[in-house]
Amino acid sequence: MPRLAAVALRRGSAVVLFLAVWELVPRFGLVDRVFLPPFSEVVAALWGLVVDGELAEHLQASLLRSVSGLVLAVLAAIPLGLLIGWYRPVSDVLGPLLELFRNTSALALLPVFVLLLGLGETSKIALVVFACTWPILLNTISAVRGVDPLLIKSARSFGLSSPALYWKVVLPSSVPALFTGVRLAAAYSILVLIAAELTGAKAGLGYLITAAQYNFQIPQMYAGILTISLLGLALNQLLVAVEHRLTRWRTPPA
Amino acid sequence: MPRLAAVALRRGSAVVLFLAVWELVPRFGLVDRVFLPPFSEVVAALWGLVVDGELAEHLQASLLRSVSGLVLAVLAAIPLGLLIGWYRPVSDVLGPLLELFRNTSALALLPVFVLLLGLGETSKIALVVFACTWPILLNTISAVRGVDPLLIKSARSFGLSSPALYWKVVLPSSVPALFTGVRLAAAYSILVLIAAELTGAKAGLGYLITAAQYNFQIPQMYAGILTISLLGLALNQLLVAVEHRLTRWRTPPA
Amino acid sequence: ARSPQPEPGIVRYQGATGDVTFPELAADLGLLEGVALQWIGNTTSGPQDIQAAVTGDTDVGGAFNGAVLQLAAAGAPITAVIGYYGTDTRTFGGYYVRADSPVRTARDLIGRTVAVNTLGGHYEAVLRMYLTRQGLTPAEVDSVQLVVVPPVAAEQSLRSGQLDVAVLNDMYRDRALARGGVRAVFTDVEFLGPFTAGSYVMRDEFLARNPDTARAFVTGTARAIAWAQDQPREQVIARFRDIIARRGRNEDTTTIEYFTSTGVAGRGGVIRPEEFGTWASWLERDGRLEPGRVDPARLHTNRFNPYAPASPEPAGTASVASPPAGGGG
Amino acid sequence: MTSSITFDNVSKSFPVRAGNDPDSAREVTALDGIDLHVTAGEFSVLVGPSGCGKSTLLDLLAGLSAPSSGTIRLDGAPIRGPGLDRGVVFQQYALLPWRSARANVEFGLEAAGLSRRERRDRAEHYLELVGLTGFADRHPHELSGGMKQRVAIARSLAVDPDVLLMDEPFAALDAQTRETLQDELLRIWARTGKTIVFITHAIDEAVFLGRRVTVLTSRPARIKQIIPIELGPRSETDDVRSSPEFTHHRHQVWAALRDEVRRADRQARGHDGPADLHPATASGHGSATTRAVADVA
Amino acid sequence: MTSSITFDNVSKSFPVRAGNDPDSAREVTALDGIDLHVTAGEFSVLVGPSGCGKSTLLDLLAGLSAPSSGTIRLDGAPIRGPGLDRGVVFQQYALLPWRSARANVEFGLEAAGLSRRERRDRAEHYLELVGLTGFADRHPHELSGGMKQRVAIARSLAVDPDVLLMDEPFAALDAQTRETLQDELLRIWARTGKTIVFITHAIDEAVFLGRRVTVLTSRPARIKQIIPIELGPRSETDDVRSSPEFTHHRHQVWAALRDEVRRADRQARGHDGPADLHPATASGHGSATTRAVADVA
Ligand SMILES: Nc1ncnc2c1ncn2[C@@H]1O[C@H](COP(=O)(O)OP(=O)(O)OP(=O)(O)O)[C@@H](O)[C@H]1O
Ligand SMILES: Nc1ncnc2c1ncn2[C@@H]1O[C@H](COP(=O)(O)OP(=O)(O)OP(=O)(O)O)[C@@H](O)[C@H]1O
Ligand SMILES: [Mg+2]
Ligand SMILES: [Mg+2]
Repeated sequence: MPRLAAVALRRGSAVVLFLAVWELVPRFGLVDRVFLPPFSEVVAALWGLVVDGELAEHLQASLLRSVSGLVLAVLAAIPLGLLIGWYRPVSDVLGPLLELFRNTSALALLPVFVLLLGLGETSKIALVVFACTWPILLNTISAVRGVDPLLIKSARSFGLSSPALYWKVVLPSSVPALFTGVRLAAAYSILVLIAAELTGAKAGLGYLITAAQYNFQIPQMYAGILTISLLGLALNQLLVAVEHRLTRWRTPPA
Repeated sequence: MPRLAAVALRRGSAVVLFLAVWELVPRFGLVDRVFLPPFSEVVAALWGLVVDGELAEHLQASLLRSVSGLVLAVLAAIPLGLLIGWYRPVSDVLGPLLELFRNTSALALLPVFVLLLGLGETSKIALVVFACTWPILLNTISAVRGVDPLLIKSARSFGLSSPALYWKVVLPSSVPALFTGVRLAAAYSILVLIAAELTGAKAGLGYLITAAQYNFQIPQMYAGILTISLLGLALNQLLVAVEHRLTRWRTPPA
Repeated sequence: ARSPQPEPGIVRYQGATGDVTFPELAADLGLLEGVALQWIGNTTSGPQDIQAAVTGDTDVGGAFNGAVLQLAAAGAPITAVIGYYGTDTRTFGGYYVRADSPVRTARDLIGRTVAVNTLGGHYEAVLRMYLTRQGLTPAEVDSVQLVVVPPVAAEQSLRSGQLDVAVLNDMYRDRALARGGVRAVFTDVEFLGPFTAGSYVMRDEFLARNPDTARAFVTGTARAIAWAQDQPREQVIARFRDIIARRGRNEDTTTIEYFTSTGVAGRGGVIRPEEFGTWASWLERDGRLEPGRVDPARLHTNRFNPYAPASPEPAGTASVASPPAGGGG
Repeated sequence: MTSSITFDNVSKSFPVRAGNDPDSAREVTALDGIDLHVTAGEFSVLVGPSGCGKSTLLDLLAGLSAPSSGTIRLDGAPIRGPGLDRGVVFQQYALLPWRSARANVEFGLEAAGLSRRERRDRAEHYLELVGLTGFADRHPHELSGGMKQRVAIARSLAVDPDVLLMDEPFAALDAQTRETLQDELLRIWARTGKTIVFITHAIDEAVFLGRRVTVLTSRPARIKQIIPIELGPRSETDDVRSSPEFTHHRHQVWAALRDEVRRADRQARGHDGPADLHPATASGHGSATTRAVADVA
Repeated sequence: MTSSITFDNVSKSFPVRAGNDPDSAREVTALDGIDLHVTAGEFSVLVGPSGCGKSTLLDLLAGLSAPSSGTIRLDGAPIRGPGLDRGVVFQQYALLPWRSARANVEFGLEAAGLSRRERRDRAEHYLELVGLTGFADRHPHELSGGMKQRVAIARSLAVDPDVLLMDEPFAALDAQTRETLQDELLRIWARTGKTIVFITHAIDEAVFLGRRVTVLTSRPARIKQIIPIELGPRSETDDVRSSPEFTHHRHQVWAALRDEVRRADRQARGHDGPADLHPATASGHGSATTRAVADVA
């Protein structure tokens, strides 16, 4: 156990150091305390938000948008990617269009989504879906293309039907690359959500940050930012865990 | 030549179809023309912006921010990543902190950058640098870790000094993975730039879009969005070309 | 024209953080008979707010009248129903510079950076009009750069030298002046006199289908404006503070303490034709409005406003009778 | 059951695109007029220089591609596609990395439509046959090369094919493991009596395993010589490979192959022609995969 | 110049961490009390079962790691680290994929501090020596396995080492290419007179190449037997491998190795012990790289 504690300490030391710097720099007046309050004040503000239930409300609103957008993108992009990846002519034709969409900044489209879909949840979730779709789609396509041709040859030699081949060889082979896309998408979902929540929202972490900023409640603003970081971290860790479960065969047991 | 034209046609067909739909859907009144003008009107607006030099001005402002941010991030993150990747204890200690930063949405930090660095170019470029740093840093670290140990062993067997080993083996080996990071970063640079240009900007494509939106010049807004897509596409193609030049050894000549 | 179906009696709107809008005040005073307000979020921009009304996210939105004209010119079917903000000697916005700034006249503003709260809004239009009237050429006017800066950050940015000029109004102005070291180049009220600058607009389609709701909404809002125009300042602030506390949106009440007046020129927010006409002719001259594209007279109506001189006739004729408010300059 | 195989004047060419010009499509002939008969239950070995067309021949036999001309018959019936009457074992194992050894063996049985229960029993049985009892739950990455190839052999045997097709199955293994597996393969052949077509580069392996060794010419592959091998029973304890008969047959095959290897070498070095496509495309595969990931991220 | 090598009671162990518990650190002994002498100019071959410690021995000789006890001397002087007096050729070529064949050969010369001009001349010369004139500008992916290994050999020879250390250099090649390269290696050895330490699994290769074949025991590697080979001159046109002397030596090595291979097999299968770490870590490497990319993107 003491060894484990030592490992935890070593691994956490940089984070602790960073937080210490954050605490001390404003205290020693190296930056304006008004604009960068010490970490302890931010924690206090965070605690306040937790206690009065406000944080839970914003977190829930954001999480709902980001997760439902991500899930919709996964549901749409993975099957589509599997299809496009498999039929080369399809991907040849669609390729340039996908490239164009992929390179279209989701945030630039925010006004369009608002104009066409309104200010409500629809446009926010649609924005998340848009941002999440491309990394998933393109990683899925390349995952399918990257399936070891020998595995396919071998499966065909057993007389497997095309759907069975797809289900038993192509899909499981693609899982790792596909997860890369999903994790990338998860990061995007949070990134664009913040922007989407700047307008027309009455709850959400993006809203919290903007509202706190406009009300000059700077510690609350930092508390919101911290929450978003932790949310992103948690979402990523969750996906890593799921990925490890699904791809345990890739890693040696030890 | 006719064959080449056929290929171009096939590859472009999806894009052409998409633009045709864009042209016709508002013309047939399937969506409100005010909010989604036909493509031709957008092109006309774009042309107007080109002719009066306005587009060039915005493009230049955005490009300057995004490219300088990207370049700064590359200059900072690649050497740092090479270092961290090489010294495992360093990366063990820094890992958790880097994870935290990587999962902190750059847009959530926008107000912080504005508060601490002001409204000018500094905060905008800093935001781009922040967003670009993590993908480059993390890809560089994993690139260094992924260097074939046999190559290192072989180089050491020739008695190469550590700096020479680094320069001649580790760095060239890392180029492909490193470029993955740079291309990801380029996409981020444009994404966050749009958000950064919403406040405190007097030029830039993000500014153009917002200004057009708030002045209800909807075709101009779409023209701005289109320009951003094309900018993203061009930046990506450029990096792909550079990458191909640098990693020509990976691809068969034909 | 009575709609065949019963009206739902709901009006969706966007609020402003730390502020109480007149419809909200009306609801609180119990003046919105049979109308329920539905808050869908906050906005920091008039143009964005009226755009939301057009896209159907809200049923009412308020913005600077010039923005209303431009949105209408873009083809949006809307009508302004009541004025809701403006300037007077107590409520106004100024274009502030640091005390040691060389900027003193319009000419000094050439090539300078000016911070506004939103693009396409009141202060942008007033500034351009001011510069033009002071004899600057269109190119010189264009050389003045507008920057969107959240009001909270504007003063700080001005003091730290990142901006040449910051537009400050109400609370932000008072706070900055209290700290000293800034001075106004000009203010909108000096330049244009007291006038109502912005209106609430509703979609024509909404007005056609929900005439009773619209009437009740406008009537209640008009009465709330009149109430605020009549009551002593402390009374209004107390009421605002109370509303903010009760609605539990976790807002800061500092802003509200700086309330001085409604700024609305016409009693109960009655719209005068020149409040649109002035801007229409100015925007046409500035090349931002196609001449004849919108008829400013048809763009607004006072027909739902109980304070309008009694007349069921089209809005234009109704308002001709009202005395000019000394705006227009 | 077991089957005879007949190649009747079989040829196979591939279209090859040289350079970027789409008009310059050419053809590479891999097989040219192959006539070959493998009797039921025979252990037949094919040797030939690198890139001559051996894998192409096996693909045709497996039904994974169709000949450009000629016919291949299995017990008199022309081959129309892949089928469970033939099992293929590849050099690179081709195991599904996410499945355990058992589940890999069950893989072919799923296509055959067996019940869960039957699949499991059969898998156990064939894993035992290849000497992997107790390794059923390991994943490929937890197995050595030799073990992986055993799993692949068990998988092919499990569907009880009439013919076993093996494309350099032991080439990636080290010398000792290879010899062990050769012994085991002979033992399995003796027990099951399958018809086996076995491709190899290694002369020793060909002589040790085959009852007949067919030597192919360099590309396009034609049949150069068919060498019957008479060694008597191979036993594990004896060093058959050091016997004079072995040495004799070894020399026979060596001599037949020598000129072809030289010719293939000249082909490969002489001009920047099709033969050189080989290494480029082979190593190109790995990098293409890597690149795909990069393209997307 | 050429050098003699002396192993004096050399042992090497590695710390191994079993499972997640950091307290359970154990040791794996790879080499145990090796005493060996290689005379200057000798072609010495080492054979031993898989995982017995051959590569470990070569690493010590190359100076890439240090023995746990005992000393290794090169011409009497203890080895202190890597040096240009020894050249290493690995099974997997270890060429820098972004450099042309010429630039790869120049690689070692850069450490030696030669001028640009000299490097180029030397590279040309050694590429010619290994029969790759005209291939200098190709990149590794454009070369076949055999060509790649020739480049690697040229690279090691170019720095003109006293000793050439080769770790299963031909194991990844097909049988014919392997035999060709064996012939060439003997030719080069004859021309340069280097001391060569050559590791292999393949008995034929050991007998064909070595003037002495040292058989190692299964892990921990000890010296089991040293077999002198007397075959007379090998010629390319003759099939030496089919000669009775060859067969005799082949059998000698086979017999010495047989028991060790069996023992190693038992080690590997018997318990989930260290021997099984081998395949896991081997295949683990590739996936770790892939994962790293995924972690980041
Ligand atoms: N699908 C294909 N398209 C084009 N050419 C092909 C194709 N498959 C094989 N070839 C060519 O046909 C020839 C024979 O290939 P094949 O793989 O059958 O040779 P091989 O004898 O199995 O070689 P090796 O010994 O390397 O396994 C080669 O020149 C190869 O380049
Ligand atoms: N760095 C290391 N750390 C721990 N154990 C090691 C290390 N290197 C080698 N070993 C162990 O030492 C033993 C001998 O390894 P070595 O690579 O020398 O064997 P080898 O004879 O070259 O095997 P092969 O025939 O597979 O090439 C193996 O059990 C291996 O697991
Ligand atoms: Mg083959
Ligand atoms: Mg080894």
